[in-house]
Amino acid sequence: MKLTLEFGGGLELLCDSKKIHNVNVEQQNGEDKLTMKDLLSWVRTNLIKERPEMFMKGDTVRPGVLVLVNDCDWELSGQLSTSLEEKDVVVFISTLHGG
Amino acid sequence: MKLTLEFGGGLELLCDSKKIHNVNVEQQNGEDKLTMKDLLSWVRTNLIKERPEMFMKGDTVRPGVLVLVNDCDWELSGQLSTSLEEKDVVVFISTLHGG
Amino acid sequence: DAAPNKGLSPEMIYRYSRHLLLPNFGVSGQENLFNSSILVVGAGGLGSPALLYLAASGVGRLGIVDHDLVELNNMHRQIIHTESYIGQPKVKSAASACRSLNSSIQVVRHQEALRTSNALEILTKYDIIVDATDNAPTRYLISDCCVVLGKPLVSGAALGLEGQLTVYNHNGGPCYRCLFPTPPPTTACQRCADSGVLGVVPGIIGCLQALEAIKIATSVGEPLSGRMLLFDALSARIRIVKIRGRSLQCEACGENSKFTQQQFREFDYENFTQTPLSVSPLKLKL
Amino acid sequence: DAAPNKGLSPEMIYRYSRHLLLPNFGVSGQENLFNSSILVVGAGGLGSPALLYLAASGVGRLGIVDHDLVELNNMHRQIIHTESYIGQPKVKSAASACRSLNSSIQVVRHQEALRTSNALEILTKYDIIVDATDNAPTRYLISDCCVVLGKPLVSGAALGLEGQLTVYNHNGGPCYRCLFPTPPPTTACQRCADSGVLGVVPGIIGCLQALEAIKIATSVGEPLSGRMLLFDALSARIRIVKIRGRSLQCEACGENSKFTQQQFREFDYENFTQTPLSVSPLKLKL
Ligand SMILES: [Zn+2]
Ligand SMILES: [Zn+2]
Repeated sequence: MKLTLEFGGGLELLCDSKKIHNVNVEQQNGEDKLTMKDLLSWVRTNLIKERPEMFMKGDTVRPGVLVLVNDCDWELSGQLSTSLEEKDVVVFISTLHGG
Repeated sequence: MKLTLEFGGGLELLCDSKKIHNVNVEQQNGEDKLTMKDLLSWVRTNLIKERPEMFMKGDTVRPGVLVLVNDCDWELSGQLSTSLEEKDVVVFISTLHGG
Repeated sequence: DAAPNKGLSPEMIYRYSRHLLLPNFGVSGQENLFNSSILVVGAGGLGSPALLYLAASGVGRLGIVDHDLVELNNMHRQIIHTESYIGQPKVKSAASACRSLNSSIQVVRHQEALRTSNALEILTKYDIIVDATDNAPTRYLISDCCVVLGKPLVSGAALGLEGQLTVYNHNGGPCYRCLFPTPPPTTACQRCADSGVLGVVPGIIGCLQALEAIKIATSVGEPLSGRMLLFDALSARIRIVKIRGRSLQCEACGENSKFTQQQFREFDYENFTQTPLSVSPLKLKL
Repeated sequence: DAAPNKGLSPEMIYRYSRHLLLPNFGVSGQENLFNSSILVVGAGGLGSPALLYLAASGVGRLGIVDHDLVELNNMHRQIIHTESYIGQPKVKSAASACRSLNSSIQVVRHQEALRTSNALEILTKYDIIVDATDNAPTRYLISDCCVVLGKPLVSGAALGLEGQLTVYNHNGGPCYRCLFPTPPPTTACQRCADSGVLGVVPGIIGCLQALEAIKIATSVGEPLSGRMLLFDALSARIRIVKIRGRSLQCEACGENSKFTQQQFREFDYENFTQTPLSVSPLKLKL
């Protein structure tokens, strides 16, 4: 499944300072469905190069990270259970405090 | 064909000061295809309430109006001959000079 | 506590004529602005343009909270301060700049750090709060205080080459805790002093904060509530995304929350976020 | 004609420390900025924040062109000017504000209206041009002059509750005439004086102009060339759209165009657009 993943607010530093990743994610166990839970584990394995604890805590993102699926907060689509479709855009962004 | 039309930069004043119009445009002559040329004539008949010369000149938009089909300048898709598809977003915006 | 309700003087009609001509704004917009009061917490990178534009636009009473002194290394982004104010309180410098732009409004100085002991008393005097601060505990403190007092909060942040903006606690929208119930690890809370910031990035976000505060004060347009603006200066890309609504489970604003003024006063924001609320003003070491 | 090439002094290292910390900017970004020269045409609503942020950021030589006087009815949006400068030249007021923010840069005053007779001579002294003017003929004049001289142009505009921004004539991208080969009818050219403008809208666009100029001066990031930003303050919506490339048929920059300095000097922009290049400064009638 082809997806566009974007990292921002400093999270890009965890994956070679690259903000936009066009990726092709293989579905797990030959299933058709890919959920955000599957994607998070794929990202952790394949994209996060350092300090994984700055990206995840337990089986979800760490506090202070917003997750957006097609410009929409994943809280509105079911968080970890959100189903992804071909060409979806998923943004991971760390909240900023500076001024 | 369902389209979203947006007017900006003062052009909204020509259509009841409403910027966003969700419209359903009937194809001409029973054809499947709808081009920007067809849409312009539809807009002129159905949406423009006053001063049509501020919107069109001849069979195209007047100088100083940018036309965007799905966030892309219509010069890149063939201007009047651009084919439209279901759910396309067409923006008409007048260039501003103020500061 | 609002500014005295009165119409526009002939001088004000001339000064604000470009606002009065706006069909969507007009005389009632300008009068609403003049009868409103807005508090900007932080006279730094975000507060500089926010304060200048709010003062210029004709907000009737404009409050400024800050405890810092102007430093030379602020000046690449904090355009409200001039070199002649280096070493003096930011509140004094910012208030003077606002008054020199617009002597017809009231500018109130709060030269102190915002803490649980003074926040209720200060914020209650204003209609709208602008969060232009630079650290996590103060952001939770301001949001909770706005929830307890029922005030809309225009929240901006900038770091590096990125900025973020939203409106909290307005028209049934979420508060800061609805989005971030658990504070981030302290290692994730970079500050401008550690990581740097391109000066004009908080400039852009601060201007947008002034705009949102003006929209709320005048009931003109759709405020950025339930939406968040994400700005990436490097690629010149801007996303406006839909965020969650008010959370029923929110400890501050949720349905069953009993977060009171008393609890707010006793809440330990430094312990909650494991971060100090403010560092004391640095001594200049030039 | 650039500012003298030299490294950063210890004072500059302290002043710009938040820039130097930025991985994408750093010492070379700051040095590039210090060795660059930027001209802002217009010290009004767009020019105010653009000039303040360019001065604060450390542009080595900053030029200002304007022939107008500061008026009270400018002050709702032109935050670079203070009440004490009412009736004085905007260039004088703006230059003084820039110097008080940053005494370590060179600020050059051009107290005159830009015309075909002086534009080549003025623009040629700068690396990057910022169009912060308010009328159609001047926008064509500046773009053509930038094409003839091969200078990048950061163009912003604001009116009512909307703003627009793009970079012309940069890296093979289009010029103003590529987009608008024929001038609009004069009835379509509203000015802020006729239609009004919410003060903070040019504030936001002017800040974004400063950002784009800084990105070009430092070769950091992707400038907004071949793209245009459309801002709607009322609904808090921002579009960044893809626009056409350089037009082969463009009369200014096209392949077969022979638009020379001589032709530029003789071109009648007022007749072309049926609009005067500038109105003389108004007398105050308070
Ligand atoms: Zn809440
Ligand atoms: Zn051209």
